[in-house]
Amino acid sequence: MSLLFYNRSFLPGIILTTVFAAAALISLVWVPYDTTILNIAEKLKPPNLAHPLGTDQFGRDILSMIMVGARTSIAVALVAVGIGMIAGVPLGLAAAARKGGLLDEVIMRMNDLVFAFPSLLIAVMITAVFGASALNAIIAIGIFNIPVFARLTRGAALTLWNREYILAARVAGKGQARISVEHILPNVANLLIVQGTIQFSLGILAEAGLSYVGLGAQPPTASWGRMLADSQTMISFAPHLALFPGLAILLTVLGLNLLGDGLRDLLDPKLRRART
Amino acid sequence: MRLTKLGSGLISVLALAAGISMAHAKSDIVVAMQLEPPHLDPTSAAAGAIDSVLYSNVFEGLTRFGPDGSVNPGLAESWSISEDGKTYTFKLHEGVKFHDGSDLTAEDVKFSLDRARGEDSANAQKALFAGIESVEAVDPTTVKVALKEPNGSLLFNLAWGDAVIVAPETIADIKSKPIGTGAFKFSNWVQGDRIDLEKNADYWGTPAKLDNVTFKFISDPTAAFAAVMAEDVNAFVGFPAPENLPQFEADPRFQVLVGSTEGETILSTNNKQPPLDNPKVRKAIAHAIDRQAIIDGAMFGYGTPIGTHFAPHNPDYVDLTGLSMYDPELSKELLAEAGLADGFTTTLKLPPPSYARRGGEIIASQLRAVGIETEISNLEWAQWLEQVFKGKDFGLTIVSHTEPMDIGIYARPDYYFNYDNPAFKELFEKLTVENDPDKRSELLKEAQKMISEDYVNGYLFQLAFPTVANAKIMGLWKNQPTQATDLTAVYWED
Amino acid sequence: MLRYFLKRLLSLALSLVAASVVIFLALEVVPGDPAAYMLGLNAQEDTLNALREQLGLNGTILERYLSWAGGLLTGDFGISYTYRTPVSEMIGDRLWVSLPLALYALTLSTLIAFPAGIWAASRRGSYVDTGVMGATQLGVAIPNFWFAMLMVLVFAINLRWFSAGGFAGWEAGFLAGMKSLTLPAIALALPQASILTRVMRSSLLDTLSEDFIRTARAKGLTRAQAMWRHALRNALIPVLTIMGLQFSFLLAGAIIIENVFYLPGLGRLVFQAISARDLIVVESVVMLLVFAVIVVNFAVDLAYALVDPRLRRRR
Amino acid sequence: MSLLGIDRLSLKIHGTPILKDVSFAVDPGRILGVIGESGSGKSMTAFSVLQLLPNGAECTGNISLAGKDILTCSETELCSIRGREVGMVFQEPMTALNPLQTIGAQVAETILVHENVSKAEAMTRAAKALQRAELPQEKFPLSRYPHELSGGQRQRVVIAMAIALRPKLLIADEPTTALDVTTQAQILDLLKRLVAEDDMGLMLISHDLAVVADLADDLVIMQQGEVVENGPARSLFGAMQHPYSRALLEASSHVPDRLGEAHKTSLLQVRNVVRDYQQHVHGWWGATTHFRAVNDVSFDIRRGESLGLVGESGCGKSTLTRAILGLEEVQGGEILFDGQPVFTHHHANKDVRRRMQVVFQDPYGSFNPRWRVEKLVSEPFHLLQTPLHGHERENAVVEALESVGLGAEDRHKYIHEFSGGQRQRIAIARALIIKPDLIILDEAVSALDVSVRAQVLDLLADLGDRFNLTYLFISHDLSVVRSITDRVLVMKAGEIVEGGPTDAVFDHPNHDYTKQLVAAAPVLPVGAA
Repeated sequence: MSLLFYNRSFLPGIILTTVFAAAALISLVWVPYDTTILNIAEKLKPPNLAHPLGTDQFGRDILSMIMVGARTSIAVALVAVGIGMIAGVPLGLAAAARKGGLLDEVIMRMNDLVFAFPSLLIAVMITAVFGASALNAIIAIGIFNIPVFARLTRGAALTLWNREYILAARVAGKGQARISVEHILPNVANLLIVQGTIQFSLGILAEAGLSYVGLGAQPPTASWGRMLADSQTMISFAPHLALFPGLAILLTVLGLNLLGDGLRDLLDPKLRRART
Repeated sequence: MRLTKLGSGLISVLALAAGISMAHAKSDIVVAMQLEPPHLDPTSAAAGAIDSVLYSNVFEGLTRFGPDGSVNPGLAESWSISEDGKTYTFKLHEGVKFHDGSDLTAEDVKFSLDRARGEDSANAQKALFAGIESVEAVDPTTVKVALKEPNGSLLFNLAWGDAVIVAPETIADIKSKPIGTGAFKFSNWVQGDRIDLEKNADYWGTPAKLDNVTFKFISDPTAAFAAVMAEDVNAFVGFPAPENLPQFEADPRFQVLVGSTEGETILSTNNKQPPLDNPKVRKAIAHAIDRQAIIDGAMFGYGTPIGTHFAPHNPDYVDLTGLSMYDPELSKELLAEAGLADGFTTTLKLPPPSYARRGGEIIASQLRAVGIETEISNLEWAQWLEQVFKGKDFGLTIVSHTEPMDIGIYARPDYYFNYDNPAFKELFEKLTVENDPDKRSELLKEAQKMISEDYVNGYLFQLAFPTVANAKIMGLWKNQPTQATDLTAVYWED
Repeated sequence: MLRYFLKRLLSLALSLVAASVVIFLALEVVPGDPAAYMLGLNAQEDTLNALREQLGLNGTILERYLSWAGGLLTGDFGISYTYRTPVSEMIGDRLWVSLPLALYALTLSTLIAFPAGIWAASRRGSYVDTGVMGATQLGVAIPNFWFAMLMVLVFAINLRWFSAGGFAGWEAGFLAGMKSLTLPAIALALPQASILTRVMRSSLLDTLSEDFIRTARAKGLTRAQAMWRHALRNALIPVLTIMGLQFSFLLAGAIIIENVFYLPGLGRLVFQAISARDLIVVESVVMLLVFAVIVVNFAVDLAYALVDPRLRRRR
Repeated sequence: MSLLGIDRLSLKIHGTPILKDVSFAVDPGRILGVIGESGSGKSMTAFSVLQLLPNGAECTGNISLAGKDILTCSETELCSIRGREVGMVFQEPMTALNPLQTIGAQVAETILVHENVSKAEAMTRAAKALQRAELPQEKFPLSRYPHELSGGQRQRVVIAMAIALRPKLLIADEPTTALDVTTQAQILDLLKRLVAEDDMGLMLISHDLAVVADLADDLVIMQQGEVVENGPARSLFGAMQHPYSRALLEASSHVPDRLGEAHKTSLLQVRNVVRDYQQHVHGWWGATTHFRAVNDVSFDIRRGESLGLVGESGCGKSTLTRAILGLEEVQGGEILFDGQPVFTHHHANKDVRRRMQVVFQDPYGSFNPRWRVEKLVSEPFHLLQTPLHGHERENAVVEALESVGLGAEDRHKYIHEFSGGQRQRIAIARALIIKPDLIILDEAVSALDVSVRAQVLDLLADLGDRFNLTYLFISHDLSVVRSITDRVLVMKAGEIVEGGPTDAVFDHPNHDYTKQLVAAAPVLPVGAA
């Protein structure tokens, strides 16, 4: 356990991540000011004692907005990662189990196809069809995550399929599906957790980007990307409007990336052995 | 250290290079606006952006709007109206030439008007020409327009950008190469960026004072602010971010003109969707809205409160804001009377402009205070047209009706807000055939009251039209009686 | 090699067909009538019908797909619903902004990433390494549109070194054109440069721990010689992959950045086209971007075969 | 004075002692064999000579090379020594060459780094060096890339690189461990010839006593970073002093005691088995090529006997194993276990399979690192129609562990808590748990150090007798096969070329290939033990 705290990436990573996750969770039950109530008279106040991060163009408390926005960002990115994992991991496992077969080929070609559409293009198309919403942002980011996890899982599973313990399991009469679940999955879990954090952070960036161009969460849902978009015209006379949501994105993504790096180091048995 | 030196050296070289290209002679101007025209034929699209670039600059009609909204002679130097009010005879200016060198004749006028009202016309304002029975070219400079019934607003209608005169031989390419009669000639269009015009040396009227005009299209409000601040553009008409206007006002480099428009910004309400079909509910909504908060919050103070669908600068305007004062308590009572003491939920669909998006958030918050929940969805214009305007699938929406004198839409029961009142229709039919100015004024006032008392829509404010320009530019229009950026009289002060 | 090339070409063609079907079908179900948008609030039904006929919106789905896809093959992308000009012309104009922008950003990112990555790897564990890696962590985490906003605030509004956006046009001179692309390219390049630096560093470190580096050192090569002569080229292989992927991210990322700087590129075109329901433009631009991604990845595959003799024979 | 003198060399890496007071010398024209099991510090000693040590390494003591004190040399001086005065050959020929450069360029680089000559001249000299390493230009032009060569050929390139400048000292770190036994013999011959031709000193590092015994003039035996035995090879083999070296020698030539009661009845019958692979060239629509891995193989295993199957890598041993285990379908012939086919209707015959088990080579890779021993060992229960539960299951696991010499408590541990030898015991316990008739040992002791290997072989012999097991013992190592099998089959390129009683086959081989194998196999000097 103490090892965790000597890792240069893990500690700052987990602290930043916890702070923003906590902010999101706390916002479910309490925020300093209700962000659904506008107070035009209080608009565009710079940071002060009552509003530590100031107020926005509608007089809402920016700290509260960032807390609620954290909820949106985290929810969108988390569900998108979930979609990617739930669909991608079984596909990757199946492709690896049937390496070189038709199933593998079909799965990988479909992956290639999705990979040809950068997530923003998927979002553009989905928005064109269904309109902009947080749900569509989730779907766009989620779809893009599927091949990421499928490829990662397949690649890692392929090397595992060459391990002798897989052969031992086959000698014990176990089928491909059972082996995939019992032997392969637990051994790729570390990789998936690490990649999951990375995709999580990418998801937060993507959500912010989509909301920024108006393809993401819609009002009154608070969203960091939209806060930035809204603040853009006021950046010259109310820079705090743009500064804090931008910093929130930066720090959350930074935290998750550091956490991912730290986890990779900590979960990698090779490195762990070298260190102990 | 070396790197920094090199970097700043490079930057100064770049700055120098760009500085040369940015230097404008005093006879050139770069005018920015938000929307780029989809094409350049004002007679076959609703897009106001086409008129914003071309109206009066490149294309002219028989009559034209002045900066104050008055209707003045255009290509027609004079006209006479028959006794029965059914025949108008226009006398065209002599020696008017199209930019391709051909002469403007009465045949061109007949062609233009016939094309606009024809069966297969793609004119967006076909209704303007509906009353025309026939058009006849009497001689090369005389045109006779016969009406089915007398129409008091024909001269007004003919001043619209949709009624400009075009030549039949240039119609095929008009969308990319507009050939008009105006003081400026079209020269170049870099799609997605700008349109260039140049002075028409052979103009029939007072020649333009500028040699070259560039219209630049900057849809993003931030970019707009930055472009003006950086003086990349000399003027921005219809500046999209009212929050930045105080900064420009405080800066001696700029002048800010806040003009009025024909844009009544309203909370359009679906009069057939329960519970909004109940006038009490609509009244409750009207009293739940704090107009000033919306003007302050969404428009940063720019905008005039309105209580009905009529432009406040119009002499016939009646201030009816008193009918819908901000009174949330009354609003709650009215809801209770309507059997909705616990409130209700409806949709609020918002098109892209910031007045709608920001206003929508504020209205949603104000309605929530009286117990009405709104589900906001932000729509692109095309979606808005599809869902709201055409599909009538909405509860509430916010939109600015920028057509001049458009109270007639309340007489159309199939119009998107589904207001079906026979009394109003009757009133409006009377108005259409009435030629007497006093009686017209009377009828208009009555119409304003009727829709206000029916609480058809929530009447919010008259859209302001801010123009930010270099302090030395003179002759810009302040108001927007129609969508136009008339640069024919604009010049640089020394 | 030829056989490998032909097979990759076939699979490329299949990917393109699949992508075109996906794009067409996805946008085919889009609600919204381009004709209604074009004619506006007061349009009448007969006018709308006339326009729809004119735009060729009345065929069956299959007919419309075949005519669209067939057109793509001959470089005929159709006629824009709203601009009424050939889509290929519009795209051609926009490409002269988007493509230089992507290349500019790619060049910047490479120019930053290669030295930084090599520097960090060669001083592994030192303050240089920590510093470079810390900087790349920030570079990866910073939302590039936010960074772009800050750059506009500082360099365009306050310092006025650059214009806040817009494109001067190549006819204004190469320097002027590049100048208008500089801030956008920096904003686009920053996260990519950070990623590439990290990839470069870790790939180089991986290669440096390979047996053949030890062999080279045993021959009498200094650490630096071993790195430049043996490690670098081997380390480039994964870097090449990432650069290929990045090109697509740069093209797509440009959609946002072009909007921040209001550059008349493909990204803005696609947004304008979406809001105008100009489906044929949306389809064509998305198809073009996807085409670029697929082709670049194909080119990267071929580049491998050139760099790596192992692939040359095995395939 | 010696060519290389190492005097009281100690090495610490990040403070952890690796070498302690290592002293020995190499003379010109002589071969010094350095022997040790894994972790003995033999490779680190070699790297100390070149000063190619990992970060954080600290050397004390003295290394003198032709009078120069290596430990006080600057990095520049070291660079000029490496490659010119000392050449080095490594264990892994597959990865020791830069895959992106031609072999010519890589050999020429040794010359270019040290001598100011033209590229063309360097290439000419590189060709000569390759020629000396027995890679003639006609067959192996300079323009070849490493991946176009086999492992043995690549090792020759590495050797050519090392001797291109005719260094005084050549260090070979396990140069043949990764190679087949016939290739190994050729490489060793090559090294011996080069030493004689150039009057080089050779420091030959190996874990295999037999490999070195043939070749070395002098021997150093290392254990845990210390030299435990040092002296001329000839006299040393007769008179080992240190208990460790004696044990090592004993273990290397260990023959376990077996009763070896073979019945007359056949347990497994392999009849004309053919196994083809389809190789996908690219994707599933690409053209496929067929590769025949096993071609018309027939043999019997009698109940209770221990049958050896020897052959070099790629000869089809493993494919045959998988076919026997019913993991893959054969394209021709049949495999009968106790009269029943192992594969029926495209599925493995479970009745048969639960009577066969297997032990694999890699003690690290054959266990799921995330499972406890209990679960690992009991995995074959999956084959039973009525798997054991609760106490019965636990008892079975304990019994299996105890029968391989492990404790009952070990069942709660994870696999990384065990040494290589212990893991192989667990693998055997896993094979035993469902009380099979036949156990296939696929290179089961090849990865183990000699002393551990001897213990495991004893265990196998003991278990075979106790449970009346039949073994199919697959290995490339002739001495191991000889020590534990009754009969042996020799396999080459998918076919069985020779078979018969083990001693008869090895003492009087008939087939050319068997002769070659037997001749190539390194053996300890007679009477060494």
